[in-house]
Amino acid sequence: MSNYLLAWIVLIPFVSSVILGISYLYSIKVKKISNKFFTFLALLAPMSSFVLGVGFFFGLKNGVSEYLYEPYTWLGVDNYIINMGFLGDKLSIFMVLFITFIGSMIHIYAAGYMKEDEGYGKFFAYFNLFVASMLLLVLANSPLIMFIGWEGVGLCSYLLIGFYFSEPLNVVAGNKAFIANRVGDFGFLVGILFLFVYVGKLGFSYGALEEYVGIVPNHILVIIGVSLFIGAMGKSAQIPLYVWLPDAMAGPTPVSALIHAATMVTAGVYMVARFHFIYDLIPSVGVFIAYIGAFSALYAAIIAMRQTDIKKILAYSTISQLGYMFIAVGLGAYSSGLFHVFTHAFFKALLFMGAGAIIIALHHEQNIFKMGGLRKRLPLIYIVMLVANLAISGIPPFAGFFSKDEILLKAYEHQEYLIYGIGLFTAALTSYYMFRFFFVTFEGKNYISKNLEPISASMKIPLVILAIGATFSGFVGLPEVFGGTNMIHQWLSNWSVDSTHVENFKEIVLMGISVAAGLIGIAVAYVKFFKYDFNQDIKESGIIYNKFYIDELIDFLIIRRVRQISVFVSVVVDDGIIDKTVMLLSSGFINLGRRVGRMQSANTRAYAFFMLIGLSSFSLYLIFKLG
Amino acid sequence: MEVSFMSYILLAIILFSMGIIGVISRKNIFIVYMSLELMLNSINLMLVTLSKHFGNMDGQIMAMMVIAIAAAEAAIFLSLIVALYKLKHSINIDDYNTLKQKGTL
Amino acid sequence: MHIGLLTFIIFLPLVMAFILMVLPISMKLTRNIAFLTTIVVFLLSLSIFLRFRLTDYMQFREFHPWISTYGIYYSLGVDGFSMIILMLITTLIPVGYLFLWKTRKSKGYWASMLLMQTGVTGALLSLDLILFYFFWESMLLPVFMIIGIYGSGNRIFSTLKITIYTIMGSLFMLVSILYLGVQFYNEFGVWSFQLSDLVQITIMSPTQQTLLFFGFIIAFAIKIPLFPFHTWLMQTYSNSPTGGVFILSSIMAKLGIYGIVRFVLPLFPHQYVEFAPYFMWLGVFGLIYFGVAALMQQNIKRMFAYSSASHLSLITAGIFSLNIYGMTGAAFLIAAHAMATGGLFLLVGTIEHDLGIRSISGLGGIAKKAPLLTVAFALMILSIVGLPGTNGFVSEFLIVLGLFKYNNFIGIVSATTVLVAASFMFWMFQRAILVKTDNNISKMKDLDKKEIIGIFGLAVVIIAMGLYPHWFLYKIEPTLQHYLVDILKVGVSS
Amino acid sequence: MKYDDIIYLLPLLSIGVGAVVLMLLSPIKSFSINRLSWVTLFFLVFAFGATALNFGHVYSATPFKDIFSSMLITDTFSGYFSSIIITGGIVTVLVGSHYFEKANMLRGEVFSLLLFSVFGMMLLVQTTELLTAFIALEIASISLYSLMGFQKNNVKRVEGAFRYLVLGSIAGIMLLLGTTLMYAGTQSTNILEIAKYISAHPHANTTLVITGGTLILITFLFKIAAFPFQNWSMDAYEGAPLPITAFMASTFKVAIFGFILRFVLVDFHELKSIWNDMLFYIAILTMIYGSLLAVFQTSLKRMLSASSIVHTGYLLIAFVSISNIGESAATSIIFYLIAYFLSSMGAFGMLSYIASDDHLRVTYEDFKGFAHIRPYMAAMMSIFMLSLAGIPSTIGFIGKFYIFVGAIQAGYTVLAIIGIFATFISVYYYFKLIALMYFYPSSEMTNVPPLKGMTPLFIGIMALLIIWGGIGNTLISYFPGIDFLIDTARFAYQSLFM
Repeated sequence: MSNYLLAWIVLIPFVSSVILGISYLYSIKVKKISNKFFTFLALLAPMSSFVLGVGFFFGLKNGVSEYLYEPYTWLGVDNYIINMGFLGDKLSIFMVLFITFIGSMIHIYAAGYMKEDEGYGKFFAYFNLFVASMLLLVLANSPLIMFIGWEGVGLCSYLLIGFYFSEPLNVVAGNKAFIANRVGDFGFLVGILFLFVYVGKLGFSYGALEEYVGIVPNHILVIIGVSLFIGAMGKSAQIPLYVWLPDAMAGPTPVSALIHAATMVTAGVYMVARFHFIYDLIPSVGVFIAYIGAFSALYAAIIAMRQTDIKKILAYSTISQLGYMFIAVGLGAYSSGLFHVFTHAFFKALLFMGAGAIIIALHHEQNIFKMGGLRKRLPLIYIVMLVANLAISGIPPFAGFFSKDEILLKAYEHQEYLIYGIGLFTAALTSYYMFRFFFVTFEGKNYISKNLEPISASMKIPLVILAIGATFSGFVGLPEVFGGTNMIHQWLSNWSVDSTHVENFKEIVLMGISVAAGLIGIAVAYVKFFKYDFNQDIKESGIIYNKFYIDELIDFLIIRRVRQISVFVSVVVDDGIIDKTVMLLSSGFINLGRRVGRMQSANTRAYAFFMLIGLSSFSLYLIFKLG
Repeated sequence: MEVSFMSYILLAIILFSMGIIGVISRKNIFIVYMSLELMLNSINLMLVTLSKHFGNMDGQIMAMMVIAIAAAEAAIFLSLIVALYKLKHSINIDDYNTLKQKGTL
Repeated sequence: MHIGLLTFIIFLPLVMAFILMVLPISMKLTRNIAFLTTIVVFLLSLSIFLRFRLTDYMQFREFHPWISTYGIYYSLGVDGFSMIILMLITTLIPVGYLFLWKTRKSKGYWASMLLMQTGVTGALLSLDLILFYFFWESMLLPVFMIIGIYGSGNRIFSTLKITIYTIMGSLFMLVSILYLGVQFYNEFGVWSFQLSDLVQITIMSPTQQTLLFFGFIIAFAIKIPLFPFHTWLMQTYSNSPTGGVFILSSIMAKLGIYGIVRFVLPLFPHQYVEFAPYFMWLGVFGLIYFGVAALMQQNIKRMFAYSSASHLSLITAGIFSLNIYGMTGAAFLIAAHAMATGGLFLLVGTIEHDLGIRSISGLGGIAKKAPLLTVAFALMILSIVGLPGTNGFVSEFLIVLGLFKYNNFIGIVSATTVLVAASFMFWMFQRAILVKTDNNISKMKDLDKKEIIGIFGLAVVIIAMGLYPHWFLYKIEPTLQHYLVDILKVGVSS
Repeated sequence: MKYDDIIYLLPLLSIGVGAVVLMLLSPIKSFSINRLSWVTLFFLVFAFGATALNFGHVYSATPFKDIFSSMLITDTFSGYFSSIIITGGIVTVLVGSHYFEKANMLRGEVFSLLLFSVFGMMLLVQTTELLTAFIALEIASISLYSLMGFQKNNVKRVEGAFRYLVLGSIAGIMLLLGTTLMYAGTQSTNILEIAKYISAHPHANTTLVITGGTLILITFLFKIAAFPFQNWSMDAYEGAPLPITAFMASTFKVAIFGFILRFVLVDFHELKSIWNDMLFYIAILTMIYGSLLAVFQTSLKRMLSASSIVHTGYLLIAFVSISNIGESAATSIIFYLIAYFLSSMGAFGMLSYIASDDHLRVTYEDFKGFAHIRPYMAAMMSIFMLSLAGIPSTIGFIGKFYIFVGAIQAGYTVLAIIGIFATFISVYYYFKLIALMYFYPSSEMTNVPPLKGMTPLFIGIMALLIIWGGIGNTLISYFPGIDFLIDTARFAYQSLFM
């Protein structure tokens, strides 16, 4: 594979999105264009990128260390040169592969999901723009270029969340997402700038940074690490910047599947892995990250237990799963984290798409307690959702088991027993709330009489494919215990630190414990909800249900205050003080003039007297002058 | 008896001051006018004295010219006074305040 | 005696304006000819851009005696810094015309626009301080006319306010200029107001220099405007017609910055370096202050007024950051912000043209009626909030980097620029454009062909400058390096 | 050489003769107003031509030495000022004939009186002898008094004239007293001889001369309406009919300056620093007082009168700096005078032309939307306003430029700054008019005079001159530019010392 094709991986979706956008505007302004055209363009892009990605994959497999393509100097001031560059190493190609794969799946799914929507073309324009930005994010070879993609995905999520912009709520959610991301980006930018100031002049590609990062003083390095992680918090919805993700469910379901499950939210994890050469030098920050991850996982899981909106449940589960990934990368087990990213992409996309199918089938009903008994009526969905649930609950042999268990193992190996405990507990919670949702939806008694919307084939196919993926993708990282060779670790050998490895027996015990945790959760859910009938409806209140009132708190503490300050500044300070002063000066002068005007009294004698005063002052002056 | 040069000058100065004070203090326009004439004539006196002092006729000639000018001024002055009286029916100089500045505080 | 290209660029609009005013022709014809004139000027300046050599000294010099008794010369020239602004002006004005096309104004409007162009370009290109002052003042009159005649609201008051306010500033500058000239005379025995001569004055005490420095700064600070001198801005922007506010925001304000770099920097390098920190802080303060103030504005133009004030403060911080990054970023942000703000004001102008003047709460749901306008609007906003991939990001990044270079803390504070603009711009976008309300916007029309050409041409440039900034930057760098190394004597690569 | 002497005296003579002729012609009924105005114009133009004969080179001569015993001197300086004064006369006649016709107060005498005052002023700038100066001043003033009070039935006119007369004659008496003291001190009233005397004696023994000079200076300050002596001007200017106001405000001021410059430069060039401190404060006070007065006026006429006080202040700045930088300061005064003359003459003239038909348009408010009815007149008016405000591209700016540069050069930066401040204030009251003319929809206005005839043409020419004086440049095909104006002023100055 020749290097310049790297650029095309990004360019193809970008170009297609531009074409889509223009032709969409054309179709609404001038004459209608059929959806087939849009579908063709839209699906072409991620698939062809995927093909290219595969090509590079094999290239790397056959021993090419890395691909690098730098078409032009993006910005060159003084001795700070930044090239527009694309780096295809094992990590980025790994990301490219699953982004484009999952992306294509979701494209196919969306083609069915959105087919009635009049914004069809626009949707895919945004979608491909998103894919392009995401690919740029992972393929960039310097933080600044990465930042272009970084903000690009933020923008796309804004656009897609606010896709139905006529309703205020969606747009507000979009704004919330964008601003929260911006807060993160602020941190990210600060981090980049610090790096730039300290090592920028020696080159600003990852390679150069990795080479010279040593010259950065340690305390600065800590600042950099933390600020970069703040960026990750924003993108990957960790405490405290997670607030946007649940609201982001306002967007169409494929959006949630693509952005808020499979790809964008994992950007933070990728970023930390990408900057591993920094975090390796500052393990303390790593531990901090791990703790943030752990608490996010726990916190989100707790909230998810009481949610009734199907997509909200999934959203919180996403946050929780991302927490796991950050535990891993925080502890330096980047490959494990990325492994979880990989598996999670499958089952979470699957979950969302299944949920989407249910929502479509039930005429946009999202409250799980208004569903029930869907097992018989949507068998396919039932099966795939079962797979997905088992996967996320970490039941072997499904994908989630291997990755999650490996993360817990790493936590244990690092003697971070608290994190391990939290992880374990969260695992139990996870399986509980997932199966709560599962049982209620599929086994629940409140039979919905109204006939169901049929689900098109283009939605079913990707479901099946992903279900298979969710089942078997875990075996890619089969632990040595089971005689497997952990391919992920081999592939990402630069990003996998081999810490003190526990002996096999202990490892198996730990596995057993985590599986048990999962099973306990399922059992509880089974007891509570399997035979659940709904004479009394679920109580929708309580601190957990209201997400610990965090949104209200933010609104009260920050947003309102800022608005008050704004009014104060513009009304009191500007108009009240500054402008008033200016005006007073002028009017004061005019009034002074009016007073002085009295002297023009048209009284001849007064004038004469005035002259006399002048005369005498002159003579006095002369007397002094001449002595 | 011989009156000294300075005393003429002093007289002239006194007359001049009277003139000025008259212009400022008196309300009757005729008296104002007379005070002006008084000032002029005090200067004439001064000039004549000077010409006597220097022993040439320049001062006298100047005085002549001044008187001529004064006559011209007198003409215009009186005509204006007449016009003003017709309009204002007053010879109090303070009554002529049509042109007072408006809009003052 | 040869008359150079710059003279044509400056005076062609003036001549055309007089011809058009005198000839008894219709408004439409006047408009079309005026538009052609701007196109011609654009082509002329484009030829300059292409023939511009990559050096730091003045090019395309023109030099003729004007008032030889006092050594005042008609001397023009362009260097990297003024060239990018020249390109900016000559590119933006035709775009503006495309948008003002449908406004049913009288001939005088178009004539004033041409006059204004003459004033602006003249001020931009003149290297003699008196000549500069000459254009600097005379570019005010057309704006005075445009706002006063075609403005809205309490236009007369705000017109007088801006005029007197800015003239006050420029009179301070005049005193300083005259004082410099006299000092030069005292030292060298000949009169001259040439910039290149006045920089050689050595006999002035630091106190004098500081006073003169502020004499200049006040004039430019009012024009920009910097923090305490900004109150004219809001009223003027909200009352002035599209053309006027377009010119004011995207061109004249930038000339304030330009003036600082062109004149204050070489004339008072010591003071420039000495006071740079204060101005950096002032700029960053203004960035946040105006940004916060913009948040709750009800009138879109007023909000944009605050927003551009906020950005201009950032630019000011950039040019005072005493390193190449900040200055390059400032130069780049001048262009970027001019395009974005100009575009926004033009778009708002079309909305006003269709719906009349409304507050933000009176709009809404425009996106459905006018998707093209919405897309253009969004693009401009993205450039304003400095989204990577637009020119806004590159420039803001460079400025913040420059401030970082100076001091980490101020750098961090200034990095909030990524938050400030976004916080109110998107909110406004949501309320005014996207969300459907029950306001009657039936009269709203989408962009017509001319406007599409204009605004999307602008958009393409914005994106191009975002994706390949280097191509636009490398021509100005030598000049700025020259300012820093040769004039300010501050180390660059450190 | 008699022939040259006649040439030199020709302007003065022609004006004098013209005045007498017109006085004789005016009673004749068959001579219509129009014809009289043409005759007047003829004499004025003739005089102008006669003055123009000697343009372009520096000369200085005392014609008929034996007759006038060098009381009269004609040099470039006097030529310069005489041409300005004559131009003022021409504009006044042009504007006035139109104005008086409407105001039905036009008699032949008006022209005669006008010529007499022009004669007086020309004599004033040509004399080198103090008593002659006094007589010339009185000739000019008295004919002005009578012009002002010509409408006997209009109280404003008569009252204005009266007040001006009373105060003016006091001033005249000051001049006379000063002359007397000088005579007492030096036994002569001829400037040149007094100058000789001063340079011959130390300061201590010249107390009388200095006192006399001070008194003369006070007269001058009175006539140009400088601070403690300014009160009359508002009333006189408002009282007088507009053309006469224009004539007084611009032309008379020029003449006075012509005289006092000669007096100070030639006679007191060694002593003039004595008054500097006093004049310094007077200049400041004059500018500030004028600004304060002008800023709140509602009547345009009063505003212009007040602003003329401010312009006096500017001139005084240069007058102060004379003692440190003689030539350039004097030149700047001479230049500024013509700048101010053009601007204010144009403004007043235009005002009177507009206001002549119905005396409705006197305040700012009355000019709302004027531009939409008479665009070209509004444009001219704006040009005059801009020039008065000293906005670049008008001659007013160049004039201010010289004055302020001179002040700074002479070390009076404070004066320059205060002058700038006054300029800044003036922008307000000048631009207000422009704003009102342009920014309001056209209100219906009763019979605004059309834009045709000699008068607007001439005013238009003045407007063009103002622009040309502001940007005039040898670039434009070597057409004489600003440099030309400055050089003329400098020649005028140099001719004083020949």
